Amino acid sequence: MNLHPLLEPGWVNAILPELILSIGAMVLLFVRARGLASPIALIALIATAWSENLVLPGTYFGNTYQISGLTRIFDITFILAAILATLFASDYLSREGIEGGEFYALLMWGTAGMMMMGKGLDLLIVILGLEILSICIFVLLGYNRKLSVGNEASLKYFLMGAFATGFILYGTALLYGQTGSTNMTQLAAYSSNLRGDAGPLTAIAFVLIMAGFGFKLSLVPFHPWAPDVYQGGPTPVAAWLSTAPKAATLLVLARIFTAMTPTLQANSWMNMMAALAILSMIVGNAVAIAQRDLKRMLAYSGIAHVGYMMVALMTLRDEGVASVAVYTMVYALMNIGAFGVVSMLAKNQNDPQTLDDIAGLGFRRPFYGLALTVCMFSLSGLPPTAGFISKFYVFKTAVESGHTTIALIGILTSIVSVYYYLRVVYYVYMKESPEGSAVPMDGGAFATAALAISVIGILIIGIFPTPLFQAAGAGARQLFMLR
Amino acid sequence: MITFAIFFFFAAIAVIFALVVILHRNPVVGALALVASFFALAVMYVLLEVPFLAALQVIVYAGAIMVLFLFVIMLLNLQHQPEPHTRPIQQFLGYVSSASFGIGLVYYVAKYAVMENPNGLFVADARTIGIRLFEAYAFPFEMVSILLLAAIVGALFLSARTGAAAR
Amino acid sequence: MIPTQWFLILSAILFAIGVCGVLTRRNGITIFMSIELMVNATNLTFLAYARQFHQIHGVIFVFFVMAIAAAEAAVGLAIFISLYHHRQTIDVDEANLMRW
Amino acid sequence: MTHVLSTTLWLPIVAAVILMFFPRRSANAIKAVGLTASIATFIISLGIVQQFQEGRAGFQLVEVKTWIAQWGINYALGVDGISLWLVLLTTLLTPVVFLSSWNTIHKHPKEYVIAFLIMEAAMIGVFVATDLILFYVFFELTLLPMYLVIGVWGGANRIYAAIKFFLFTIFGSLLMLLGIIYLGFLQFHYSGRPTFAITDMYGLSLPPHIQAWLFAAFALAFAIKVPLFPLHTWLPDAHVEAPTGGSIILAGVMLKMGTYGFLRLVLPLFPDATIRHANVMMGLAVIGIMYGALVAWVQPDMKKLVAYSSVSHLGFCVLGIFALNQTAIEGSILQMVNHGLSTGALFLLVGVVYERRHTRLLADYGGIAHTMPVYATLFVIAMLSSVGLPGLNGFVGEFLILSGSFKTNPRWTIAAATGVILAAIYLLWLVQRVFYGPITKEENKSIPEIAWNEIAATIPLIVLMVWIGVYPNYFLRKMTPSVQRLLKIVEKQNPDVMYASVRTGFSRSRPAEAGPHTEAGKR
Amino acid sequence: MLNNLWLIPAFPFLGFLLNGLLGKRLGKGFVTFVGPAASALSAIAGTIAVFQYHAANPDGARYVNLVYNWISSGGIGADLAFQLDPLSVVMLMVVTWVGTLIHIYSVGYMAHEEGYWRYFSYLNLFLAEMLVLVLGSSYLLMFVGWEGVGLCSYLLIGFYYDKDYAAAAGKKAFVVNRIGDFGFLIAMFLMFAHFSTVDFAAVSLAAQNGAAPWLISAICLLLFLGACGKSAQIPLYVWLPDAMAGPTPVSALIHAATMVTAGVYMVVRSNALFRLAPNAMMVVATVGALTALFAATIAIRQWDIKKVLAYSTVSQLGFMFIGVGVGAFTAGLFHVVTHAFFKACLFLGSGSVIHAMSGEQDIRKMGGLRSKIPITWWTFAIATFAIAGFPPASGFFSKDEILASALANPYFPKAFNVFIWVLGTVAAFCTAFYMYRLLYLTFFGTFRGTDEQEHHIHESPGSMTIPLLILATLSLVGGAILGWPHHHFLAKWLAPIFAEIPGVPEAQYEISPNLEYGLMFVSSAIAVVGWLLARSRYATRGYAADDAFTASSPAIARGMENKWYVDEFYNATIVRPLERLSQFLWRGVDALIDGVLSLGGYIVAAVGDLLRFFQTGNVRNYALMFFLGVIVFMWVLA
Repeated sequence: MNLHPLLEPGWVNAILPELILSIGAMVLLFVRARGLASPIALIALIATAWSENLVLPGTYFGNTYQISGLTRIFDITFILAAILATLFASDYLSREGIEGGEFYALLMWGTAGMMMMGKGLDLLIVILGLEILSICIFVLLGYNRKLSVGNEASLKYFLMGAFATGFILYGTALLYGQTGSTNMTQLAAYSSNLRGDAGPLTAIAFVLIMAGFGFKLSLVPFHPWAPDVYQGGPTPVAAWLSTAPKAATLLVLARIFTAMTPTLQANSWMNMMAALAILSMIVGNAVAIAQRDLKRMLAYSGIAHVGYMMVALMTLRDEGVASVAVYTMVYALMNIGAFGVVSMLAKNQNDPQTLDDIAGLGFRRPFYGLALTVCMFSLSGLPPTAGFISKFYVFKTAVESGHTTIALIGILTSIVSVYYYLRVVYYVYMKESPEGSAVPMDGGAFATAALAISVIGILIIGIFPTPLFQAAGAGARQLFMLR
Repeated sequence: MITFAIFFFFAAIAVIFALVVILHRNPVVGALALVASFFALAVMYVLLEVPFLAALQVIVYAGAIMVLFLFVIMLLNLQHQPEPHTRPIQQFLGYVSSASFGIGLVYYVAKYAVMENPNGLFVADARTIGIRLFEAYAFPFEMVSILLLAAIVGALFLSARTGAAAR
Repeated sequence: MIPTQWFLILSAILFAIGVCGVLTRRNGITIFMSIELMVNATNLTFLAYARQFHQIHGVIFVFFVMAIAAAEAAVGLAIFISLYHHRQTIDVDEANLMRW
Repeated sequence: MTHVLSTTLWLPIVAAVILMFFPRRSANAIKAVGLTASIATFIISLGIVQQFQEGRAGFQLVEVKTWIAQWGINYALGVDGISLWLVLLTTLLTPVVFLSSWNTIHKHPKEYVIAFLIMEAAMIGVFVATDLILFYVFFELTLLPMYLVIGVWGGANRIYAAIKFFLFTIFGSLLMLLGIIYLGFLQFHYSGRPTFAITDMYGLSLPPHIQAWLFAAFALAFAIKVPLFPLHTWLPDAHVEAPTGGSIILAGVMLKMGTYGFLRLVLPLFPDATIRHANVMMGLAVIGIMYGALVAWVQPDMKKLVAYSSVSHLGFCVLGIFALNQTAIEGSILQMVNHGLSTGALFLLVGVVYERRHTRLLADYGGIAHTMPVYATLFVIAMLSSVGLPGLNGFVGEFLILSGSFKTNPRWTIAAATGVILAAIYLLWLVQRVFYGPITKEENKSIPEIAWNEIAATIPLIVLMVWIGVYPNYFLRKMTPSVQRLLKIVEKQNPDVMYASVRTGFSRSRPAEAGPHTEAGKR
Repeated sequence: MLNNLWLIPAFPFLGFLLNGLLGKRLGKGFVTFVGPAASALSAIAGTIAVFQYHAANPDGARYVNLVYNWISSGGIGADLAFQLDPLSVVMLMVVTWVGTLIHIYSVGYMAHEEGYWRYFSYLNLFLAEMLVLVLGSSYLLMFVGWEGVGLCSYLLIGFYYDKDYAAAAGKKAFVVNRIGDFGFLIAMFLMFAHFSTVDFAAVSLAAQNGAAPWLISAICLLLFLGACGKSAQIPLYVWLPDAMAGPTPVSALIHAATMVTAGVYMVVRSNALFRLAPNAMMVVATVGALTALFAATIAIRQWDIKKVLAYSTVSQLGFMFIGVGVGAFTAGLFHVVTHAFFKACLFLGSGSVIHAMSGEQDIRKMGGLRSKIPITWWTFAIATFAIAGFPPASGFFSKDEILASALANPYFPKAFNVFIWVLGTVAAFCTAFYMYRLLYLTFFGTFRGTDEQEHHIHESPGSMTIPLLILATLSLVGGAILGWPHHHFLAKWLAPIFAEIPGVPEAQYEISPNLEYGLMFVSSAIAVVGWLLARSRYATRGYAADDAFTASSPAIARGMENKWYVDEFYNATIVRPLERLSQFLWRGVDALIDGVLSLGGYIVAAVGDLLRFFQTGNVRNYALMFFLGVIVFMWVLA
């Protein structure tokens, strides 16, 4: 690994968003006034979003850190997720009486971790970013300390996460042994030199790394933590956890796949990813039907969605990466929107938030009902929502790459998914809430604003997707040119 | 020749104490065994010509981290809690799968990771490492600072007692 | 000079033992110790390769891995303490409020 | 107006958005706005007819705006002879729905009106979209409002029906989506230019085995929507549970989206597969005709009866489409409109008594022609239109379909023609059971006569029934070039000599020196 | 007028609209005026048109008046065009004038009915549709009228819709007719498919120009299926007796004089086709003969005055089909005309009787009405005289001509001719018998009804009796005027419609005078025998003879009385099985489809429910799953 002895000029610009986030988070630690925490966090996040404009594309820190159009899109997804989570959390935390700066600080560090993880060209950076993220998640999941479910979620995620990290590390070590580097450019060079003939140790390394990242993505069979953790964790955290980290992980996978494309193609290792994708789509959608707890249901649906995204990624084409970029952003909007509505349920958070709790919501609280409906339809991939356009992109990519059968499986499973998404709409509009026992919805201005952002975002991307497509496409092509 | 003997001796120690970790029912014993195993690994590091990391292994790992473990075990009085038996199927599958995994891994490593010994001296002393760390690896190093800060904040937050009181 | 391969084999054995511990033990801290064992096995591999390649990168990687392990240990142990506060046990099999 | 199609399409949506900000209490104002908007839409849509040029085959009043440039997806609208009347049918039936449900929707009127307006726009969109993706978007967009309409304002078993409706439809349409994607890929593959414009796709000539798969995907979606025989079971449930307005739109327009899809996409895109499977499709259609009729006959529930009759009638449409000749296809298009009018009217009228008696069981009625003579008259007219009495619209459609398909496949046609007998059996049974005979139930003696708004909703339908029945050429003329072009694409056009009229005057005992079949081309 | 032939049906149609839309509001006087006036205007306009037609065109060419192109799509189309030719003229005159008489009659008969306006609007509509039927220039337009009159028949049979039987009878009529229409439709499809037209002239021309024999036979048989439905022939006759549930003038107009003869009109209209298809003609003749006899046997044992007449109508229609079936198209049409006179008269007379009897229709409750309602009696007697076939009444000429043609036609083998003739002759005998039975039971003997009925008996008003008188006159002399043998006005008039077809016998063939006079004698004799037999049995003793017959051969009596159980047979063999099939399709097949489809759903849900339990909540299980996944993939990839 050929590292520069000195930092290049312009490094401040390169890590400006991360800097703003980290510093903002540190500031938050010292904020005593509880009401101020979320506004400060929002300001910091918006500043981060703004600073994305100042970042110059290029590689930094001795070819270990790459900023491109693609990372910018993902950064925006992370920031969006963080903003939405912050907005929902603000109301959630004050309702639970646990408002505090640490929450937002961890959220922002986690976001910074994801950004660095996504930009890392060296597995070292990736793993460090991943670890920052993981630490933040461990704490955030247990943030509501009154909750035994939250504690349990935190424990489960911690044990599984550390276990998975062990695998990633060991895989990386083996890979390092094979390639003599952990840098992706080196990996790419190794891969294209090697052509088909990668030994079993490389395969093992690949499997171990994929298993570790598969854990983060909650791909079947590495998924089982997801429902428990989503259910137990504070709902805004679950919302955030279900979207942004997956996006970051997918970006890392996109990089790894791009780097290793010749090897992957020659050894048809992508069959593994195909199997994971298919399993995820089937298991996620099938089990989601059996769930009555909304968060668990969304967890399984998330498993299925990752399956769809995997379908796009396994095509090993720039279109696939672009569609994943689009999908993750859309998924962040719609999934956090859906979780957001759940987060407003003012009930004992130790109890499951079931479908019954949202019965009659559409007429009780029309906007929330409508927003949830829009999110559900977007999740099920029906036009004119963004969910449709992104799913379309994914399947289009799959078909164009000759993966018609997998696309067919994806379509069939998404038919299944329609059933449980529709069931939510059914509860929202067609089920009368039992008289007097309706769970109150406690949505403040922040949460409502967040929902509005989700809904408007879903519709705008659904109806005018071109700018996002173009940006994603350009970014993805860059990634592939750099290979 | 002596190096081979040292290797095998400490390798055996590392493995045996590792087995003690996972087999002994008392967590205190397990923790101490882990410390022993880490010491053995530190010896390995020396054999691998990275004495600096051997020192770090002893100081940070065996010294700090494992003490933290022991501290927590003591704090929670876990040494008196006998660990109940688990479901046999989990146990069985756990042993079988990890054994097969280990055998497979060893097999592949033994078969495919055949390498000639490198020539020359591997310089990985504290000075070299330090220079690289603060020049080329300055950015990851800063990332670690965030990592640790987050961990500190998180650990403080989580272990505070307020949560349990209001359960 | 001891062949790199031998270190790798040792590392593999230790890693497998660590995995075995995770899978077979109920005590959360023991599980976590097993994970530490896995991480250390990783470190051994890195160092073995680093010496093989005469690359300082592997060594520095291990350095960072140690930092990661420390951070995880801090947070992890805090979680166990919190778990103990909630349940008076750190038997992870007891933590099954959420399932199905 | 140059953007008459867009105006027609977006006006209901604009109205719906405006209505979202209305207070929920002002039910009458909301209904009034809904009605006004839908009537305005109808009037604007008359402009489409007025600007439509007869004799042109391709899309007219075309509007194209780039939508997703990189995939060649456009916001492209246009009408041709195939879609023209379906657009009008949609814009006509929506105000009819609002009128007929003026006094009957007490639960959440705001959402009701909004749902129908969005549905109207989506349905118009289906018929005017000339881009495959746009078509699909509108095709699916109709689902949500209808799902809500059935599920929220429906009958006792509405949830089951709504979910069944949705799942059936989505099953087909998602598979079609895959087909669309694949088609777009092939289009790109062959032409090197990404496009989803339907007219561009017409130029594709795909290898037969690919056609077969794509045909299966598309035909399945549309067959479910129509619905064709073994896939029809969602329809009775959906109809029975839907509120009156929902049934009208569902039967009147939504089912046509399936038959329209066959015409617009399946036939021209997959001509080989179409020709190869035409017999199967005709067979299914014929089975549907007889099956629907027979099952309708034994229904104890009025709405279910009419619902099964829809299965039967739509079977005629599909039969005509796959007969693949000018007459049958024109008849089929006309029959789509006819069915919308007559079955729409029947559902409307069934709803009238349902609102008064809250039962749809035939056994609960009897002799109400006594208490509701005007209502009975209107019902009988709608029934006769549905039965296919010459002079009313149903006959023209069925006749053209059958006489056209007879040329292609006499056997199936003869079987299908039994549907004509069966239609008389079940519909007359319905009328006899409900309207005739002595009044046996006390409640029926005081049942109030049909109200002004319901009459006003029915009258336009009846006027059109008569109009189409008496002067169908006005409607047929505008279709002809488009259907000819369609058949040319399918490459199955029989060189049909155009029918020529007889001429006024004497002819000698050896008549028809200038017989109809000698004088070609005159219309 | 000739250029506005459409006005002829338009007048009654306008009447329909006026009566239907305004009749209820504007009251009875308005309806009384509009209804008959519309009919009369139509009759007058028709007459003018006929005169103009004849003046412009003495040699009987076809005149077509195109109104507009009705349907036109691809090669298939039809015009709204009316035509006049000798055949149309005959039908036009019968329909409009008889129709007008019956309209007038109805003013009296229906005077006290609640749905007066409704009645007249239906009746006007009927007339309009009937005129479309007879004036239409193509099969399709004919079909329009065909179905239209079917509709009116349905509406008028079900006029008393609050009576279950009336509503059921209306439906039955419509459905049975639809079965026939099915044949008609298919026939038209065949024409379109092979001739590309349904214009009468063009079709017959195309048929003559070398169309395949099977095709022509098929078309003819299918058309005849339609005729069977409309004209109540075996096997589709069952609706007509039930149709008597309608008001009596309706029975007279629709179910005796005009609509039911549409089938005959159609066959005559298609004479070129039929003549090219002797097989089909044979079928027609056979069906006609069987129907004539079969219905006659049933008529013998009916107690309802209108039922007797209904079966008589079926029987007479059978005669007409014998006529057209054996190629004696003129004779068949002749019988249509005469039948229109006498059967209308009979029905109207029976209406008058029922009117007098305060609605009583059972002849067992009548008797001795001769003196109480003399005009009715006289007209009824004349009409009976005519239908029984006594010379020189109209029925004699037409029936005799039919039977003579049956025996002497050049189309079929001798044996067949004899067979048809025998059947026809027996049926003619039965006709005389049951008609006189009816006459005696009704008008002779002693009154058998209640005192109250007796008290109310009164002669009908002028509006009813005048049509009776006119029709009776026509029944008496109409035959002689129109069809005196060898000075056959009708034959001459109709000659132009029968095209000469090479190799096919002429449509108007000669019968040797000897045979003819011989047969005339036989006919007369049969009528006399029938009359005498009836007289001996019923003239004085009431219906005691029938009771005796019941006692002596109960099976036959019950069979005849119950119409040979044909309805029951149809019910058991067609209706019930079909209904059971439908139930099976609904509850069986539909449920099966739903079951299979939802099974897929259940399987998915069950799989989901099953997989759910892998989610044990135990994090170590999760780790194991994770690890097993790793091992599997390692195994596969490495």
